[in-house]
Amino acid sequence: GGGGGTATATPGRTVTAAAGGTATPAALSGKLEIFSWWTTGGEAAGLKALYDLYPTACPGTVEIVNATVAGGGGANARQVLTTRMLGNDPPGSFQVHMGHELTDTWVTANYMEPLDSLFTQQGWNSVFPKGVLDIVSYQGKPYSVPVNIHRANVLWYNKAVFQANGLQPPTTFDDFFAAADALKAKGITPLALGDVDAFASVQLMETVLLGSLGADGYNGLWTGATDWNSAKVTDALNTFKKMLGYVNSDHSSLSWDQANDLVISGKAAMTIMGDWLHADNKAKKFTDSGWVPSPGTSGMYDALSDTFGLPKSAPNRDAVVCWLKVVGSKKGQEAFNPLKGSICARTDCDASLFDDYLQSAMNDWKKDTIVPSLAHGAAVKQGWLTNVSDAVTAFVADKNAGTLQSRLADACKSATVCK
Amino acid sequence: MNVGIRGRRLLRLATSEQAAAIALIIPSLLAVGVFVYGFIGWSAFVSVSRWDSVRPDYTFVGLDNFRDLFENFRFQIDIRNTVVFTVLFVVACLTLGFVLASLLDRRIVGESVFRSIYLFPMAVSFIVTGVVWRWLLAPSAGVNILPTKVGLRALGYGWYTDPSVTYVHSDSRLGEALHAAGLGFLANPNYGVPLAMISVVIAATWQMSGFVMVMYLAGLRAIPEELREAARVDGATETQVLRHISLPLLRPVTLSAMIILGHQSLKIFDLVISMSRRGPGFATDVPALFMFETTFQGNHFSHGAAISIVMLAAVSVLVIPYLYWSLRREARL
Amino acid sequence: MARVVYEHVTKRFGDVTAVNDLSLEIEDKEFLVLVGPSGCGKSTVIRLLAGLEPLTTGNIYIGDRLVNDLPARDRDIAMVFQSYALYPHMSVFDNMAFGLRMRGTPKDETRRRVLEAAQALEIESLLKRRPAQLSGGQRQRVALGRAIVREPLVFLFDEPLSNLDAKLRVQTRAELTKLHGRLQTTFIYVTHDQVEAMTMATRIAVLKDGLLHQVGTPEELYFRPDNIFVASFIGSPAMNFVPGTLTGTAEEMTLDAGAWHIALPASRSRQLAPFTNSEVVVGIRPEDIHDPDFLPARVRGCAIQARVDVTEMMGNEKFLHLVSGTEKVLARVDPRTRARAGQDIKLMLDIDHLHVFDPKTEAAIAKIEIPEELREPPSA
Amino acid sequence: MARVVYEHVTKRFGDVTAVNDLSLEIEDKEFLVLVGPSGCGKSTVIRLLAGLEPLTTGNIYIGDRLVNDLPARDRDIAMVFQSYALYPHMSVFDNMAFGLRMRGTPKDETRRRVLEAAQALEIESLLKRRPAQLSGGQRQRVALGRAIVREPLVFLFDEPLSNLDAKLRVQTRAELTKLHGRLQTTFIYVTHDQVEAMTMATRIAVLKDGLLHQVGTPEELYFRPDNIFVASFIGSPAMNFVPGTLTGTAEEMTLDAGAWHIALPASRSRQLAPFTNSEVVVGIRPEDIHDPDFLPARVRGCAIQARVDVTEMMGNEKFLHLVSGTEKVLARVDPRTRARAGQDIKLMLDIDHLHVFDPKTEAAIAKIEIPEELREPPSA
Amino acid sequence: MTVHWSRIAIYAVLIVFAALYLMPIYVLLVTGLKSFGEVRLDQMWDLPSRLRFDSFREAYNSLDSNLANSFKMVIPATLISCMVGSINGYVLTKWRFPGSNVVFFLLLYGMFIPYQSVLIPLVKTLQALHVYGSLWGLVVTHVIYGIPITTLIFRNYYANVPTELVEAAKIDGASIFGIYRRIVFPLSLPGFVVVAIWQFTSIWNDFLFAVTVTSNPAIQPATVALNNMAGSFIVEWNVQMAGALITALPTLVVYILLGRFFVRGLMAGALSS
Ligand SMILES: Nc1ncnc2c1ncn2[C@@H]1O[C@H](COP(=O)(O)OP(=O)(O)OP(=O)(O)O)[C@@H](O)[C@H]1O
Ligand SMILES: Nc1ncnc2c1ncn2[C@@H]1O[C@H](COP(=O)(O)OP(=O)(O)OP(=O)(O)O)[C@@H](O)[C@H]1O
Ligand SMILES: [Mg+2]
Ligand SMILES: [Mg+2]
Repeated sequence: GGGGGTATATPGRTVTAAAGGTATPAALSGKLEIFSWWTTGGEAAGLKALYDLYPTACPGTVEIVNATVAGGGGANARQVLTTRMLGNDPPGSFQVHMGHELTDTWVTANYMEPLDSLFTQQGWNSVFPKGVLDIVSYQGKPYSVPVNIHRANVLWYNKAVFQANGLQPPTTFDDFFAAADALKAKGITPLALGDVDAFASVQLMETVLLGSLGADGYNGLWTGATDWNSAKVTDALNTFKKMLGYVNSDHSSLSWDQANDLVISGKAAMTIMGDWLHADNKAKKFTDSGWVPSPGTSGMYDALSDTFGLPKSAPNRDAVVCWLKVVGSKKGQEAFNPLKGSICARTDCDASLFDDYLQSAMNDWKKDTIVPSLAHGAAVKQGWLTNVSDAVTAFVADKNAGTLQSRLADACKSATVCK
Repeated sequence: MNVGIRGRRLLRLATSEQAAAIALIIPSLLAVGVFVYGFIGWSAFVSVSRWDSVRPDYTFVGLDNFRDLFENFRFQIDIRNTVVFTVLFVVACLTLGFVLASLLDRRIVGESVFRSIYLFPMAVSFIVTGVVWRWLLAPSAGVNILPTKVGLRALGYGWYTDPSVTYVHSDSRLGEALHAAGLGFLANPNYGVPLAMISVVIAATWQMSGFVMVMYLAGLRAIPEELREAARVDGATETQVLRHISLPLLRPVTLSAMIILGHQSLKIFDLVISMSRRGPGFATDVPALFMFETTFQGNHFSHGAAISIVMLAAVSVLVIPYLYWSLRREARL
Repeated sequence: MARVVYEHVTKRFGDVTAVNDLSLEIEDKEFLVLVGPSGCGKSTVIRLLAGLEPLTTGNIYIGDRLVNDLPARDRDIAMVFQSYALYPHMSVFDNMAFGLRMRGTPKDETRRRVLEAAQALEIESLLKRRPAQLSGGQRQRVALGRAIVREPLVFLFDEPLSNLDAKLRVQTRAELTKLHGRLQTTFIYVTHDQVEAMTMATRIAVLKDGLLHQVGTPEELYFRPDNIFVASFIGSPAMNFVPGTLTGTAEEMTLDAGAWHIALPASRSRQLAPFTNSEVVVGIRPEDIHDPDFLPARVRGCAIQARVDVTEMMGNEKFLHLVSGTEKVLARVDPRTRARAGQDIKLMLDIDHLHVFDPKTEAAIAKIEIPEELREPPSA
Repeated sequence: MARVVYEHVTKRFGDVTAVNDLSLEIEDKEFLVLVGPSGCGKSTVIRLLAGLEPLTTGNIYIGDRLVNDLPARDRDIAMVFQSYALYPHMSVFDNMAFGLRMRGTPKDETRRRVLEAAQALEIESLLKRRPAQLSGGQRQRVALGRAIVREPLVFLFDEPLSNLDAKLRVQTRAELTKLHGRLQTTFIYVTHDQVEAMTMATRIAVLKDGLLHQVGTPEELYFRPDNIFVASFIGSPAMNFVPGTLTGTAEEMTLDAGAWHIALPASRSRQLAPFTNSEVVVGIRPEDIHDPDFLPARVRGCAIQARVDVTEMMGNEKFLHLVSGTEKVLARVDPRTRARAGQDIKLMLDIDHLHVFDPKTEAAIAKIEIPEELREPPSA
Repeated sequence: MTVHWSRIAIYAVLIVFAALYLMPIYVLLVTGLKSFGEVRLDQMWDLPSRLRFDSFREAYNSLDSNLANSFKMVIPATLISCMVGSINGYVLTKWRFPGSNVVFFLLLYGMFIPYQSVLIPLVKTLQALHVYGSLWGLVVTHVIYGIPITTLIFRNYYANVPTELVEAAKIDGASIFGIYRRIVFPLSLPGFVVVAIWQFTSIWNDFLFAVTVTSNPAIQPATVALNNMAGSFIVEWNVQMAGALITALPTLVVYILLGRFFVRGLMAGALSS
């Protein structure tokens, strides 16, 4: 039989290593496996920059194994990670989104070591914003080290197209629809969407929910404080529905970056996407891009963050702990983020290292209300997210807002948050 | 069961060379026993448990997971999709494979070249197939713009992005007839054909029809030429020969091909993942993908296991009668 | 209802010439049997007629119609294959009805004709079965039936009996002969079994390596073969051949063949005189070598010596495998013979049945007469 | 060098009893031929001996050794298969050497024995070829050679000649007989062809439906068959059977069979007297029905009337397919007969060769004598 | 010779279909030869402005060690698969025992399980066998999940090898192993070709097991590396397509070289039950 039931056993080989607790500055050796889905472009370059820092920060002969699995927006990676964790073969450290993707999946299931002593030792409790510390913590203890922050609620537009049509970037839904109608009349696709990966439409809905309900209302959705069946949610979903009336017809065949191509080429005017799109623009040498918070979300920062944690039975624990130090360090974050196209999770990074967009994001990061992203696992646990994502996928095709609302309400119920 | 008699028979065998024969096959049996039946058992076990996070939880919950599953709208769509895909894919492959084989069987110059061309897609992985056809059937590119190369208007097909489902509408003539016949429930998108699926069928057919063609070709070559000659002397035209002689005699090949294709289509995963994913409104979603996401994205392990058990049951319904039939037929010969 | 004419017909498969310049006229209502060893082109000859292979050169006529380019389905012939080629997925009835259906015969008539044929062949009770459920003999009848219902111009048979056991073969042979008498249609029948040829044919055509060697009645071929090949092919067990020399003159020729020294009687001497002092090949059929104790009265014998190598009892006759000098010779004698393996014995050759051939051309140089009793009136 | 004994041997395949309680002793150096129709269990009998099938019940001995559980490779037998079963990927030499190699025979000796056997079979020139490059007859010889080199205790043959053409078959038959004489080993030979059985066997065993029907010398089976099946199976063309009634007493019995009314001579009347007023089946071989014009001197004939249906000329004899009353009867007469198809003629039955059977048990109730001339001394 | 229109029509149909079947390869090739800037969906049919093999070079550079890994895994896995299937087929046809049909059925049924559902127990089992995370783990996995199809093919193939050969060898004194080694194995070439092609292709193309069993990029097979060339960020389609072609090359070569034998093997009975 396929013997389960032994998954909780802690393999003996890690016991001695665990005795070290906080790092003893002995020379490190062996292999250190870092698991992520960063395989190409800026993110791979950023990761490599972190690897390059490692030997100086952690003297020894550690060989870093760059275990990456791309594809499906991290879906493949998640499968491999899950299989390995369940098989008691965790990597040294792995990339995981802050929030429920970390806590509900791994922490509550008792797979992770708390990092409170490391945070204290490194003084990180003061350099990370409170909002972030809250999101990476479970029952008061932090469980992973955030390396970057992305913002999900950004509306990107083609400046030339807007100028040519005498339009202003919209900040409210009314502005948005007015502009959209104008563009549509000109034969320009108002809003580019590429949701071959379901997260894109979920993320679009999340920005609409945020813009309609406000930060508190939005946060309440994930705690049960906001009623999914309320009229406000109905309104928000209808807005979402209306918005979908302005997207390109082939959206389900495109990835988000292919959707961005439409904006770059001027066939479409806007797209609502996370700020990793900025790096895509840079790579495609598109400079005529403007950005504003998505409609109704000014002053709100819909955040997601990639973090690294310490699995309980991680091999070569000392090397992993040192890796986490690199990840959380100012040097590390300053090396990583400009390449990756994200801002530091730390608040003390040198702004001059970053480009104009990122600098503006850093500003917002300091003053805005931070809310967790739904689509990227920060707001809810994965089971819930899957149900939401299924409901949205169906909605994008059938446009039945009523069904969507009841399914979203059901999803909340089956996650045992709502009654 | 008469285990005693069996056991004694086996004991007697053990004295002969048969023992060596059985010993030779035991490693395979053990391996399959663990890797197939053990794992199926494990899945079955999980499918009736409460395991709903990454931490195993084997609390028995009966058939709750299955009930949840059959109430799940996505699973209902998936069942429809699988049926549609299987039917279209099998029919397309069989038709195309047979047509190509019967053409190639007519003493064609360059037969081996044609044969290689039709067969080679099988060498390509489903993933690559998916990527290429995702391009070829992209609404704003690929096949749609091919006519523009000769000065015609571009086609407007949505291919795999088309969310529409063709089904019998309740207010149509046929729909009313169905209602009248008490089959009104059939006039529902749940019993329709998602158009996007056709694109996936095209890609899959591209990949597998060559293989079917080769099977048919081998089958045609195995039909004694004399039968066809007899039919010709009897006054049959070439088409009649094909229709009345070759086709009926290829039934075993057809059945084998149907099983191979059928089980592939029930398990289809890579192609959909790399081509259209779940498609617009799950128009190209399939159970394997649903199971994969449920298990590894949603961490609903018990639900995932339940899906795989249902899939396995569906395959078994298809396959066990076939295996039984072919083993029986063999015994008769 | 049809004469069949082959006019300088040649068929090549790549380098192989399967049929070589064949000219042959087959009269209406004839039962022509094509014989020859395996691979000689027999099947090809009738397959050309059936339209299953295209001609390389030459012409074929059925009746008065040139059929060179006519597809098989329009030639109005029926063919019985060696393997029977029954459609395995159809019932016996459907097998027999297939040809009629393809020709759009009305249902009623199809039914009537199939039933009629089935009755004639005594296979009515099998009509619902599949070929796999039939015995060899039954299959053979169904194949026959399938041909008969069509009422074609010409029937072609490609070794239809070779898959039957000995007993059935004897029986079916007689039935085919009767069938031919009843249907009054042209039969062209291929076999490599000379017994079938001898027993059924009105005329036999002997083929070898694509070449027609002789055409004639069974008696002509048996008693007056044109050459060594025909002589050896017709008759079973086969004729013995011994190389020898002719000497002497006119009335008094002598034949020296190995250990044999044969003084020829006047009648044969006269016939062979022109070849005196030539090398020849002597042919003698096993049934023309007799045990002196059981010499039939009509036979003019000539004594030879031989050693018995093996004897084979056949019930009503006995085969003696003999060694005479360096030659191996088979004799077919009265079963009561006292000859035993290992003995040296005396045997009598039937001097009127000695065949003489030219060793180079292999052609007969002296044919014997067909015994008077066997010369049947032409339309017996 | 080995006797073979079957002791109450039964073999079942599921529901089918292929061999039914067979007891049979085969003496050392015998040439035993097993005959019977297809599916009667002949092959199974020798496959049991070869160890290719396990027994269901009973015992088999080779020499004095009980071999029931001995694997095939330890039984020291050789077998020639109908399909020859030559290893297609090995040269002729390797085919022949395989058995010796498997038994670890030294290289030199293997080579010597293969060459010897090849020489004896005249296939030395083929040793390097693959089976696919051989003709049917050559393959047959190689299969034989493969058996011979092994010098086994017993040779088994499963229809080894059935894939050869008629001419080769006659020739190989004689060679097998000689081979048996030379090797002085036990031969067990399976065939469904009674001619092979008659010509080669020292004894014949007739099987039907898994049951042994009769064992005896060829003459015994031909002249004194135990029952209708053996009578019909041995001899070709097969014996004619006509149902009839015996009447009369002691010296003056009469046999009424269909249109025949036969007064039996005293010798036979005495023999049949106990069965007066019984239904019987009369058997008469085709060669025992004569044209009165060519009646051999030794034959005591008895006249009957019949209509000639079909005649078949066989060269040195003629088959007459007759209808006498309602019975179909075949006669094998002198070729000079004047009988023609359609005529009513008179024929003579050899009254000393009438076989009489019980219609219920099918057993012979009056056997005829083997003609004195054919009774060979036991060790001829 | 007269021109037969029907023959011309047949060739026309065959050629049209050939073109359709080659269309995707054309796209792969053309895109692979383009530069990144030229790769646009709406220009996919156009030929590259000039021939450049940069993408191929780049793809090859990032794939070469993985291609080697693939070979290191596929070749032993295919060979072992062939042997296992061959032995199973041999036993199940030539040494049948009571229940051998049931055994065959049990082996065959494994073909039908959805592999996604066995990943978790698979990893645990491979760990217990101490082959998890290595190419040998993949070899073991592929060999075992290949047992159904290889056994099926060989069983069908051997059903057409005359049993008399085996019997003759038995009588000639060969043992079960001797018969296999000297008689059956040398006659198995067509079966081996079919199985080898089948297994080579499916093992080579496998992604799911590869990514699950091997996590160290140094030992991952090419399919995983190819997948990793498409990050979550920008997809360089030209390189991606070039990589896809390079990755597909070995299987294409196998098909083109052995395609003839494949058909012959199928005709010899493999896969026709
Ligand atoms: N389709 C073909 N292609 C190539 N060669 C052929 C073909 N058909 C027949 N032949 C060759 O033509 C010659 C005559 O063949 P054919 O079948 O007519 O002989 P046959 O007398 O009927 O022999 P058999 O008694 O074996 O049936 C042979 O050498 C054969 O190999
Ligand atoms: N392996 C088997 N499984 C089942 N039945 C078998 C098997 N072998 C033989 N039989 C059956 O046993 C009976 C005897 O078969 P066997 O092969 O001995 O006959 P045979 O006399 O050799 O026939 P033939 O002349 O056709 O070779 C037949 O009814 C046959 O169907
Ligand atoms: Mg022929
Ligand atoms: Mg047999």
